[in-house]
Amino acid sequence: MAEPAAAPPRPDRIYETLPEGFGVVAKPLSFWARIADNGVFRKSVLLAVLALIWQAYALWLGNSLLFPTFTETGYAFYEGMRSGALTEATFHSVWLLLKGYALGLAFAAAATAFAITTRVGADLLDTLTSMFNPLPSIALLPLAMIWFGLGEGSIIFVLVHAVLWSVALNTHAGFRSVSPTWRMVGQNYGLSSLAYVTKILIPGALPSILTGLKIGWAFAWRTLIAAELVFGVSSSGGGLGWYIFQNKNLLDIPNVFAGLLMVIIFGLIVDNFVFRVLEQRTIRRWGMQS
Amino acid sequence: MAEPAAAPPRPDRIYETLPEGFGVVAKPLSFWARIADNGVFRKSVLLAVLALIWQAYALWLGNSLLFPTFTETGYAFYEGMRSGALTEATFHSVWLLLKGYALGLAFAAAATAFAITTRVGADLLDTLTSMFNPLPSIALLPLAMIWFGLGEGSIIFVLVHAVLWSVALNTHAGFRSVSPTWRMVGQNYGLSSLAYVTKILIPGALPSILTGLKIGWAFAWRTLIAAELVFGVSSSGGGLGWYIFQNKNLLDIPNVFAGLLMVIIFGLIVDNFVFRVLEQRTIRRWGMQS
Amino acid sequence: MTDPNPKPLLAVDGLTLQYRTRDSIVTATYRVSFDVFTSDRYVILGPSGCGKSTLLKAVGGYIRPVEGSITLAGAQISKPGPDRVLVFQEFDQLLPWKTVRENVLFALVASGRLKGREAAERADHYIAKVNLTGFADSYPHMLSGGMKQRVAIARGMAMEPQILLMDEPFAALDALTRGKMQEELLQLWDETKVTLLFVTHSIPEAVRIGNRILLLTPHPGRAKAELGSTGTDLVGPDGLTLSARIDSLLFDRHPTARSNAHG
Amino acid sequence: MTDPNPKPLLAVDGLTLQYRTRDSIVTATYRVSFDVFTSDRYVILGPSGCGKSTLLKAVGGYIRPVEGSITLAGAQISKPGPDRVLVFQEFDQLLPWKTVRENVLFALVASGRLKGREAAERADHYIAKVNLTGFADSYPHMLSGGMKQRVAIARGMAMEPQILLMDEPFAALDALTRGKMQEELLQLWDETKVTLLFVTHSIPEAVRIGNRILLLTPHPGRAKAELGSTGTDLVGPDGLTLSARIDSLLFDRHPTARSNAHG
Amino acid sequence: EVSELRIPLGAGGFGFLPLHMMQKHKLIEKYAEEAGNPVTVNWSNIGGPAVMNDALLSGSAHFISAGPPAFLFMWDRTRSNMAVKSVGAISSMPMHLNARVADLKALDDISGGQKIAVTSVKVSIPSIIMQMYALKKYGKDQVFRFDPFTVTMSHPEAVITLLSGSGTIVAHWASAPFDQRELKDPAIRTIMNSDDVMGGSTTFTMMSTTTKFQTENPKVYGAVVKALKRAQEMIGEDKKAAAEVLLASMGGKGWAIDELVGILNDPSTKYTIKPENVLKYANFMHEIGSLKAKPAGLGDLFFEPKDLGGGN
Ligand SMILES: Nc1ncnc2c1ncn2[C@@H]1O[C@H](COP(=O)(O)OP(=O)(O)OP(=O)(O)O)[C@@H](O)[C@H]1O
Ligand SMILES: Nc1ncnc2c1ncn2[C@@H]1O[C@H](COP(=O)(O)OP(=O)(O)OP(=O)(O)O)[C@@H](O)[C@H]1O
Ligand SMILES: [Mg+2]
Ligand SMILES: [Mg+2]
Repeated sequence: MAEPAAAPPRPDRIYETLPEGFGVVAKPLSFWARIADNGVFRKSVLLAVLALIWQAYALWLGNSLLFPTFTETGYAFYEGMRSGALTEATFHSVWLLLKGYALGLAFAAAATAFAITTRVGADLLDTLTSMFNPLPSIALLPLAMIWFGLGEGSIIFVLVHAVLWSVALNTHAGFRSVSPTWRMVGQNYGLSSLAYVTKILIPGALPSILTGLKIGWAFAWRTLIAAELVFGVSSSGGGLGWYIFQNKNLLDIPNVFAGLLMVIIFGLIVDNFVFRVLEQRTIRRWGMQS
Repeated sequence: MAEPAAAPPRPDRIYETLPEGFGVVAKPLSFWARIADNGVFRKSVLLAVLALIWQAYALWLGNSLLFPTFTETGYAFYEGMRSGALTEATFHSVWLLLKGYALGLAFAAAATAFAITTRVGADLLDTLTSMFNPLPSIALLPLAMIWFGLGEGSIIFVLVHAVLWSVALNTHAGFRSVSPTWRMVGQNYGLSSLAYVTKILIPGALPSILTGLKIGWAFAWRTLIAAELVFGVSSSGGGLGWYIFQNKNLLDIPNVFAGLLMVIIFGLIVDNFVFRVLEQRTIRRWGMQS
Repeated sequence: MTDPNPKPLLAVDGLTLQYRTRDSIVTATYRVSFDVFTSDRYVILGPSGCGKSTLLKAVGGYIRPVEGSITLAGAQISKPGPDRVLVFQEFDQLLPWKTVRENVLFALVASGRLKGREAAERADHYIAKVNLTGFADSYPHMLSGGMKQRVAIARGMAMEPQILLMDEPFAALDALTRGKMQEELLQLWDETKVTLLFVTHSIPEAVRIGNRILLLTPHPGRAKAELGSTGTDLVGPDGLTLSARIDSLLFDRHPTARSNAHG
Repeated sequence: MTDPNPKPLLAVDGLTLQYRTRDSIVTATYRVSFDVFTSDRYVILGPSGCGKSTLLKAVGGYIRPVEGSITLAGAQISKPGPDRVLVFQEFDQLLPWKTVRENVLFALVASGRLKGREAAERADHYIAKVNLTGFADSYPHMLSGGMKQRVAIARGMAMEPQILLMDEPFAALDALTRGKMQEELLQLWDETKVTLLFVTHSIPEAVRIGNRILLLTPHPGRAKAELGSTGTDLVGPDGLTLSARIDSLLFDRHPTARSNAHG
Repeated sequence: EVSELRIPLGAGGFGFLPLHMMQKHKLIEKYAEEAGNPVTVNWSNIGGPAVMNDALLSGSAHFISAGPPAFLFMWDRTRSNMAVKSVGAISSMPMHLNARVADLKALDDISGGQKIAVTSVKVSIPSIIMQMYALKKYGKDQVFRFDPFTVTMSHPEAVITLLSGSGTIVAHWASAPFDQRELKDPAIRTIMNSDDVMGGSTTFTMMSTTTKFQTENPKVYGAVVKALKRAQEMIGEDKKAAAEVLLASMGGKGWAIDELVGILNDPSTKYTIKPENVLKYANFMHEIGSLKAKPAGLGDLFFEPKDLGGGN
């Protein structure tokens, strides 16, 4: 650096004519920069790369009983769609999933609303979450059997167990992290408890809540696949879990992977078309998440 | 309300002697208020009530093969501890759990650090999470078999799968919600990427990260119990999952519930002595969570 | 004027406020008493950290007194309510999930003040008063610091509450905007005779806005003096302007030594 | 003084800054040019929302210009760095997980300025300068708005960077504290001759702090004038004090009509 | 009496074929109607034996099907309350221990970290078989000699692992048709047969219910017994048709029909309601302490042993 010298004296300047015409055009981006800016394109490339890795690894492994190639799986997937067996199983599962998920969310909402308004509620939620969240579904088996018997009822019960705790945990933690100023603003208007929760806490905690919803959704899938095996399905036909289980019994591994591929595809769809849109319409737009 | 009237004129006042002695004693609280303020006491009452409900319901049900009473379970628990069988199984599981959890966290840390520093990383994490998070452990079976064979290696692999995504999801979402001002402050000092993540993003996102850790921990338990069955439990001895299944097969239901009780107790301990302390030392102390 | 001995609207009596943290207790104000009458423009003036915000939050019902009492129209204040609207000092007091207009509207509707077209009109009216009509549909994160504060001022004014509590509302504003806001506030008072409890750290502002000025000592805040003001910086019987008197009282320095430091 | 034609330390040339949101583009500053020389106390003055903070953030390296360039000692500014320390306008600029002392220390250590005992001494020195020694071990959420800003000022000063960027640092402070801070800042400058780029909305403050003052127009900010100042509000050749000239230039009103509105 | 009957189909495969026949030909509905108490039957697919037990105990299922050891545990544990007993056997067939490693010529050769896949350690048919074998050959204190070498694995999982030749699984106790599938691989041989240990044809699956249900629903119970018998007869009458039912129950693919018929034609595959060697299981399990009670005779284990044509 130069020696610190006193700044030079300068004459006063007054700009009489101000620049006008603010519509500055953005610096044009190069073709590649624009392509790279496109999320859909980037993700497609990623997915293609992942599929390639799968294919290469499976080929190298050469044990299609254990790990079929992507093309084999793709073909089984196509066949499953064509014959309708996979589609049907998927519909069945998704329908169950939505019911369980919705119910789980309703319970989570009730639990956190209760937790946020009363101290007993907070204690209860804390305690129940730390007790029940680590419990495997098998622990619920007897109660599920007594209360709902075999079939859908029990599966939904287990789904609720999967969704409830993670959503409640994230939501409650989110509520507690809501800026004190927003809380004070909310309280200033004499909102009812319900309005306070829905108008202040929920939007304020939305980043956390959305994460909870994502995790809950993923766990609902995981649980469903397992639960369909455990709790059985009516013999008229089952969901994806059953599809996977049965094909495994038949040692038809490409079909097993086709079922799993369906789970993956659903994950991608829900994440990119439901959660992402939700995020963009809310927390991104509000500047609450970068 | 009274008619709006102009305020009355008042003489100026100057207080020459100011009050001194700021050590105002707090208003004493009543005995009950103090008791009710004690979190440990409140939770103990809650737990006692829950145990009572359990006992009452089980007695009313009168089907101890399906749902034993709390006292039967307690006795089996005591016996299991005395004979050492339960303790041993618990140690086995906890040890495995810790390994899987630690590894899962390490991966989650690496993944989110990568995601936060590069755009490809963010895309990759997003995509992988939405793909793999919903996948049931059964999907990992073949790969686990190929890579780790039977036993611990595979179980740890599944544990990592259980922990990784939920922790990464929460952490990444937390990072993205870190106040822009804190980010700018961090960048101002020319921190290295690593220092930026550890010194700014992690503490800034700690409320979310802690939630992720809790969920990850709970899911690791759930998964462990299930995985011990799926991944080949050898009869040479196993963890809690093995203990539970073995007793279930033998229809020794109080022992099954004793195993589950152990899971619950561990959940309570970890939540109240690890996570709560962590929370109080960090985000509560810093005023980041109420 | 008609009532020779009126009851104060807000009576603060021997108020001690403390923050309890895990390691320590911080006393914010100590045995502060004052009365605010209906249609007062009551200004609280004191140095940084002396407990002005805490005092205002206690009147807002957010902080429980450790000692002393706060009564509004005879009733003890126990919780926040729309009869006392607070304009906070913090820049994040706007709800980020609502646009400027929605923020103002929400306050009106949620508190049951107004609804429908009336509420919308009132909101737009006050947004125009703070010169933000062009930004009515922007979200708060797209505004500058001063603009955020102006929205909060518009929101508080639009509520036209029984008593309006303002915590350094104009601190983030430039001279022109600040002057305009002060004029708007005084004009609003002329129209509605709303009772104001106004925290500021600026002596000229206190003199201009207030009809009563409470001076607080440095931390912990205690009442030092309560002075009347006519809105102009008149020379008093002691030969000093009001602001010079305030300055000497607040900073315990000799009136003539007063520098022109405050900007 | 010795160099007849020195190079500016910071050269801002035709700078246009914009925010792009999903629905719209907001131009914050438009074709602003100015030069800051080493050891300048350069003040940027303009009304609320005119783009002062945005300009400062661009110099800090946080915002990319849409048009024009910013060079520091001849090098294009591309990212934030510890050679340009920013004191932000926001109250949440302290890291809540660090105490007051740790916040200051962290800046020194993380940027590699100092470490160990030296860093600790420097931190304590500047915390004392802003009168917060008693709160050195408090966490930011336990401080008042003005106290938080003072910590940020201490942190910025302690860094003794090549150029110190300050965004309305004293806005939240009362007259006395403000005066003291201004004195401290000028004294620091006397000692270190640090180059200052200082944003304020207060004309008296600009006159007192700056040796050069840049006036910006209302939104979007364009350079209106650049004036010299000696630190005292002298009467110029046109018979007006500097602050009256600034007032008339900024607000386009006739100098005599100037009210005493700013507090 | 109940008008809706809930019966889980069991794990699937040859052992449960009569259940599929009953479902396909609506046999229970038919006989219940004849008995004057028409019922609808709700067949459901269930994965695991643990759920089956819970289903019966909770009243979610009226009849369940399982192997003799699982049934005997249930019988033993419920003697004092729900008194679960068996309706009759469903099938008799052997399980085969298939090994891949050349140096594993007999069970006794197993050593080190080598593992045998069984459906459930300690309590499944193969586990009991190996315990019996160990008792006979090595004496009472060596009963559990082979348990440490076993590992729990579902049949398909075990088949895949064994066929891939990876990992530590060197052998698998397989039932039909997994047994046959494994043997197609020339590297895999059968080294042991459960019937040899048991000393003859042995019951593989059996059906059970609670005493309460049996006494409260005599007509329905009778219809189920009749249907079971009829289903077993039908399998004998037309093996091809039975194989088709079986194939359909397994998703309609994976095996050639002739392959399945071949297995049905094997004399060791028997569909009879008559229990075979169940008492032997019970006595052994009592001897080693797995069962607390020792059944006095078939009457203790079965509701109406006379109907079953004796057995042992
Ligand atoms: N994140 C953003 N997104 C979009 N527009 C923004 C954003 N931040 C600021 N603006 C807009 O840019 C303009 C200048 O904002 P800036 O914060 O620079 O003003 P300022 O001069 O610092 O004002 P103040 O004195 O009130 O702090 C404003 O019109 C504002 O609406
Ligand atoms: N949440 C808190 N926990 C502990 N102490 C606090 C808390 N908030 C404020 N304080 C302390 O209370 C005192 C008064 O704070 P307050 O915010 O009321 O000051 P203020 O007069 O509004 O100052 P300023 O003009 O700087 O905003 C300060 O000493 C501060 O340290
Ligand atoms: Mg304050
Ligand atoms: Mg600004």
